[in-house]
Amino acid sequence: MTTTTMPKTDQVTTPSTAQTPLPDADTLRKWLRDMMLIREFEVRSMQAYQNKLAGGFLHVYNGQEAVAVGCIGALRPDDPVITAYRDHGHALARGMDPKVGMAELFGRIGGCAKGKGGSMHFFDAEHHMYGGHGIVGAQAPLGAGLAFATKYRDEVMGSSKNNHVTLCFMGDGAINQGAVHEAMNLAAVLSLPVIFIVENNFYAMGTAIDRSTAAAGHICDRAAGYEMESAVVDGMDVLEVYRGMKPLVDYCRETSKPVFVDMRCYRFKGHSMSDPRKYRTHDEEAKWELEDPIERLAAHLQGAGGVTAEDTKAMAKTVRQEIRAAVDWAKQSPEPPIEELYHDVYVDRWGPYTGTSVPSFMQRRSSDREQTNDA
Amino acid sequence: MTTTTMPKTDQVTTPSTAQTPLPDADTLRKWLRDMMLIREFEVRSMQAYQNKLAGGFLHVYNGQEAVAVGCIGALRPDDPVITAYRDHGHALARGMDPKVGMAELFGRIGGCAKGKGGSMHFFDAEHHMYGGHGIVGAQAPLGAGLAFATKYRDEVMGSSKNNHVTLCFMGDGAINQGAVHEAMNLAAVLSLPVIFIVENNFYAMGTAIDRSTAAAGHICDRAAGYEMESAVVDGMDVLEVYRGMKPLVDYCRETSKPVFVDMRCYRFKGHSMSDPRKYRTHDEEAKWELEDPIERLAAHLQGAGGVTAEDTKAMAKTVRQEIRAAVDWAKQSPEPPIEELYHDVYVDRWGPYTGTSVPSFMQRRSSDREQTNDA
Amino acid sequence: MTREIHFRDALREAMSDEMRRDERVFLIGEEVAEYDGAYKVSKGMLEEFGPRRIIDTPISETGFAGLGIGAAMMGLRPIVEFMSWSFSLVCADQILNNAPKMLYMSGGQFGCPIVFRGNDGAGGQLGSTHSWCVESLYANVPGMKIIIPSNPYDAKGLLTSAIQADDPVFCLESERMLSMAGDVPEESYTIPIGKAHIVRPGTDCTIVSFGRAVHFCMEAVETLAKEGIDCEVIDGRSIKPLDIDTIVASVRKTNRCVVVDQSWSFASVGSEVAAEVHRMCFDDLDNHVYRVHSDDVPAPYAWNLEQEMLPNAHKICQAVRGVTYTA
Amino acid sequence: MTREIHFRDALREAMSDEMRRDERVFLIGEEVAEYDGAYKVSKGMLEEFGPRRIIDTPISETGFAGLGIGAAMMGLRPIVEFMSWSFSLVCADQILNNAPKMLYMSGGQFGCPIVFRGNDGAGGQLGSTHSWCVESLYANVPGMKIIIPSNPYDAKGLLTSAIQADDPVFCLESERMLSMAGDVPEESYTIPIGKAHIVRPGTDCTIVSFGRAVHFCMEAVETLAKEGIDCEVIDGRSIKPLDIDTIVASVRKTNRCVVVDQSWSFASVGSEVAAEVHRMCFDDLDNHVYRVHSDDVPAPYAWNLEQEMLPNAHKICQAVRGVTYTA
Ligand SMILES: Cc1ncc(C[n+]2csc(CCOP(=O)(O)OP(=O)(O)O)c2C)c(N)n1
Ligand SMILES: Cc1ncc(C[n+]2csc(CCOP(=O)(O)OP(=O)(O)O)c2C)c(N)n1
Ligand SMILES: [Mg+2]
Ligand SMILES: [Mg+2]
Repeated sequence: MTTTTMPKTDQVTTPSTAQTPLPDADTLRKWLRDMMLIREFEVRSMQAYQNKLAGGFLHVYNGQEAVAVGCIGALRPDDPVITAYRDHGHALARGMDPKVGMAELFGRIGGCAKGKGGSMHFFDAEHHMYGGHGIVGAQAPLGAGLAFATKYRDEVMGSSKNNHVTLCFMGDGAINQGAVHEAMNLAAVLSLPVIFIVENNFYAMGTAIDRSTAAAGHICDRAAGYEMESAVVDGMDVLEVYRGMKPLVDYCRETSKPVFVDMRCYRFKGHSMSDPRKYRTHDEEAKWELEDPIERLAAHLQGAGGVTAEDTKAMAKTVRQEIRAAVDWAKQSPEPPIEELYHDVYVDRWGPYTGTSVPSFMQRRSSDREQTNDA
Repeated sequence: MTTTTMPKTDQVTTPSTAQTPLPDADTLRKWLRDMMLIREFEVRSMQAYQNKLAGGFLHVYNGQEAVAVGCIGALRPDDPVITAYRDHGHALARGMDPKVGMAELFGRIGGCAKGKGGSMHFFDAEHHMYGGHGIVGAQAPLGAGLAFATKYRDEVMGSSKNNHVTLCFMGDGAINQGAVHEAMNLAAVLSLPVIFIVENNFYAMGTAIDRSTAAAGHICDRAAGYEMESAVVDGMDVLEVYRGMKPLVDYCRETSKPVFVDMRCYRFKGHSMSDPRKYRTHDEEAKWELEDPIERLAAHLQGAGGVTAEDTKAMAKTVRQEIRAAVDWAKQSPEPPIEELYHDVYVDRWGPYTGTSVPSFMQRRSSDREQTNDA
Repeated sequence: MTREIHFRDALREAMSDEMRRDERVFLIGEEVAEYDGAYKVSKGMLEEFGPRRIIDTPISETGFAGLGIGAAMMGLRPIVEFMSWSFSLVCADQILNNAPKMLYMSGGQFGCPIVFRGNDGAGGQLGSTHSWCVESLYANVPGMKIIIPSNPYDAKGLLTSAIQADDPVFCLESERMLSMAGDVPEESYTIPIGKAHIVRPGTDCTIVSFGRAVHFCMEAVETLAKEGIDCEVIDGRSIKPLDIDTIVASVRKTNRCVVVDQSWSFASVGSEVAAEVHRMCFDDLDNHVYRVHSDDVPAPYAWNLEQEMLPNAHKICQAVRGVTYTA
Repeated sequence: MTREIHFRDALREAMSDEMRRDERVFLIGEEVAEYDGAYKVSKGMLEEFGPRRIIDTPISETGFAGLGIGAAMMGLRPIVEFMSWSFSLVCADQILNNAPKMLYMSGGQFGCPIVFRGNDGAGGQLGSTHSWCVESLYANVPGMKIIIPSNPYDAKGLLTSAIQADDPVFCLESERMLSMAGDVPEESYTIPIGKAHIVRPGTDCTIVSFGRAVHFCMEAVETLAKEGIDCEVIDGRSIKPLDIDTIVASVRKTNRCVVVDQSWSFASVGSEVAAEVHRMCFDDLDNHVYRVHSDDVPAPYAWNLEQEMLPNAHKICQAVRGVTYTA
């Protein structure tokens, strides 16, 4: 199966990799911590799910941490990010407090969407995280719209030239949805500063990419149909992700042109919690586990960054504590009061609808934020 | 504007043009007659529309006759054809009686859909004409389905190896609809014998292709994203169309693989009857009118085919008579009786629904055809 | 200052006024810019506002509807024109799953102040793919509002409110009415969304209708008046919120109700009105609510069949005679 | 021979029986083949029928729904599985514009004998994009039929009828019921589409419901029986055609009616039932029809909110007490 092999180096077309300097050691350490945090968050999410603390569908990010961390690491803090339902990693990498993420999974009022969104719908306005979207491919036009809006504010509303870059993530399964193609063509025609990142983990649920996708080995050819720049990037190595993405982000920011990225990676766990993974072999999984992005960065830092194995262990411990604290916090967060049912349906109050309010975690942070509702 | 130029010869990538022999002189004469018939049909349609004999939207085919005639000329008579709303040419080329086409435009019971479909929805089961579809791009998945069905009948239902080829026509505007991309990917993945033919007349209503479409000059690149064979063909010359299409049809029939064709052509009239054509110059129109496909074939035949100018004139006259007769016939066809409102909603009879019946023109032709309804 | 203008001009004035007032407003859709709009609703707007705010698109409804929603999440106020609401089926997921639910799914963080607008209902003989009345299809979904103006004055006022609204609004226009003339103030004004309008007071029967069908009702009441039946005609103006209070108050007075809804009958706006009137006026009604709809068939092309299918004054008269026991 | 099997097995038996009987029948959808179905409805079918008749697809609902329709135009009899009807919004145009109207637009030439099926309604905490009840959204459209089985026996019989039908049929299943066990004959049988089933006879109040909500009704009538209220429960089985005759006959007997519809209330199947019952039983009703629906909000994720939103036995009891003036 062609789908299980890592991209060959000559396939990795990341422009000017050599020229991109890596960030300083502190940043790299932060990335390691972020990846560990995401992993730990997912491990505890799965536990919580099994303990029936969380419900619905749970899609974890184990194995793909380098993608969210490396891509978002190449951004400015106020660049918009949007993704599909496998969204915990992006939210955390974007800066979401794991407490409110966990509380969301538990369906509690302290959650990032007050418990109304759930695992598939992580939103965080303050951190420019535009969701968490459950319908495959449906976020692609939204991503084009975010990019449109940043450009519009620059050009029409006379804001200073912010030149924001929007990252729009999706799975490999999404590229066969019409919505994605319409978004890509629109982004090209309207020259929108958006990067479509396909987290190509070679499977959409139980379907290996070559069973569902023409030209599966080189999906960048689809971008060529829109005269769009593209690159294949090794998503299992956060340094490669950063070195691959940084020039693309810069290019996108400068030219306001869209980019497409075939980001090769692997999900270590099943599609969701009910998936027995019969469609792939243990050998394949074992081979990919050798590429664990966390271990790769840890090894790199131990080699070059002056980080000892003890440092790494200590970091892992802090992260475990932080996530344990998040779980405890989330457990103590109350269920949303029943009134929440009729909150946030409309901004306007009418009939049974009680207007809107910002989620409590954002109220805490910026208590001066304008509220349209006093609930 | 790049959109107004004819494809340069080196762009025309039709495979093995030289090797494809042209059909015999009788066939070529028939093509000339068919193209004349289509043109005359359209001229009288426009008149009828202006005289309020026809209503709704009317999209005429003037200028593109070589496409339908040449493409369908490369088919077997029982290969399925499906297209968009600019469908008169395909229906006539497929063998529809102009009488029933005209009656359809007039909304009469004698029409090819009993007057219930109208100009955009020409259907003719007997001639394997699967419509006439009004929603841009929506016929592309249907086309894939027709191809699927022909293959399924061959492979599963043990019919002899018919190896049908389905032609699925669409406008250049359609390639930005998600439906088309989903259909192309599916056709590639399931290996379906369908040829997607983009009648690239450079405009979708008032929008020149390069204003709406990335990679407008080389839309075959989109097919490359599905590892699909493709070709650019000069759609203003029926001989070129045939020579371009015949090897593709043969390839598709043999390999059961889909093909994509960028068929360059021009619509001589406005998008529909209400279009003032302000988006293009008279010069441009005049230049393209020099490429009139009917005149080109007539000239060819007068040069090589032993057809005199008188022959052509006589043919034009016969065609005019035939279409005039069609108009008269259509005028005399009655309006559909009010009971038709509740016919053909369901095959099953229930509530107000009165089952179905084949249109009268098909009853006449094959009176032994099974009827599910005696109305 | 009031003058007579066409329905399409009224729509344009609402959009242009709001675009002048609020930089966040822009218009996007097929042929809205260089072509001046497929139905000339946006005529001249490209010239005034330029190509950054009046934006032509490919034929990609999912793409540009979604683009609008994304832009609205970031605080812009897009107006998305569908050449016809019939074409909105290809982007149903964007307009029903994303626009009306974003606020809820994000726990109040990302609103969606967007207007989708375009032709709704039968044009002239457009056949079954092009004649959708989407009100009964879409009104089931919470999270958005639906307005359906029946005249130029309402068109300007309602659309202005829609553009100013913080929630998604679907504005259903009728191609058949775009050239209808009516008195419209030059200055900007709003008509509240969710308030019905009593077009004609009467005592014998309440007729509730929406959009273009209001005119069929007005035609019918002329005839009925001659027969001594004095009808009250209510133009709903909005479908969601439905102004049930105004309807109920009227029915409590007239004790009879006919609802005229241009869409198919099953699970429709008409069934909703009927169900709610029965619920709230159970002891007031002299007869059950009568409903006039399009026939439950795909829209035919043939002129005579299409006319027969659509609601008209004749059918309304019969319903009123039925409900008032004067048939 | 009857034995107890699960709802999902009943669905599979219907499909497999028909595939054995009729070569024209095939199954297409996401994960239906190698994965044995996302919810194991098609488990083992790939093995029996092979990859030409059990076909995995890309995540391209517009593509494969349209492919099915094209194949049906040519006389095949596709079964198209949507992993969830929630995902059918991305292909609304294919299933509403093409499938139900092809026969009409072609003047009777091209029918569309196709079945679309999949999970409908709330699963467990799937949030607002994944919890659609499409019945009230789609039932407005003429040209297709809609079935909504509430138990394994009905699932097999109704789906068999659907596959044999010459018209397009939407089959709405519930993920919450797939593991429900029930008595089902081994041999093939059909249940007519458009005929309701009186699940429990009673004298005091008619409760009309569909699909999963029928079980909430049965729970409620236990409680109500203890209070001395004897309810008749009607399982509609089909939504379109709606068996209004059976409903009306019952209401003429009980003089009270509650309709329990899991979808949102506005312009819903519930409003249709209410409107029609009022129309046909105006002189029989002791009270207006009461309706129980999901609350008119996007489906929340949180368990407590979702429970509160959905119809349940408690709400049904209250409605019945209300309609029988025993509240
Ligand atoms: C339109 C639509 N169809 C089907 C689904 C069900 N579904 C959810 S995730 C998924 C697989 C997606 O795979 P991929 O895009 O590769 O993302 P990954 O899970 O690998 O991150 C499917 C089929 C959906 N959510 N939306
Ligand atoms: C989904 C959809 N959106 C919009 C329309 C309105 N419309 C009809 S034809 C057309 C232009 C199509 O142009 P093209 O595909 O190039 O075909 P041509 O008219 O040139 O033959 C448009 C926008 C439609 N019918 N369907
Ligand atoms: Mg994947
Ligand atoms: Mg064109």
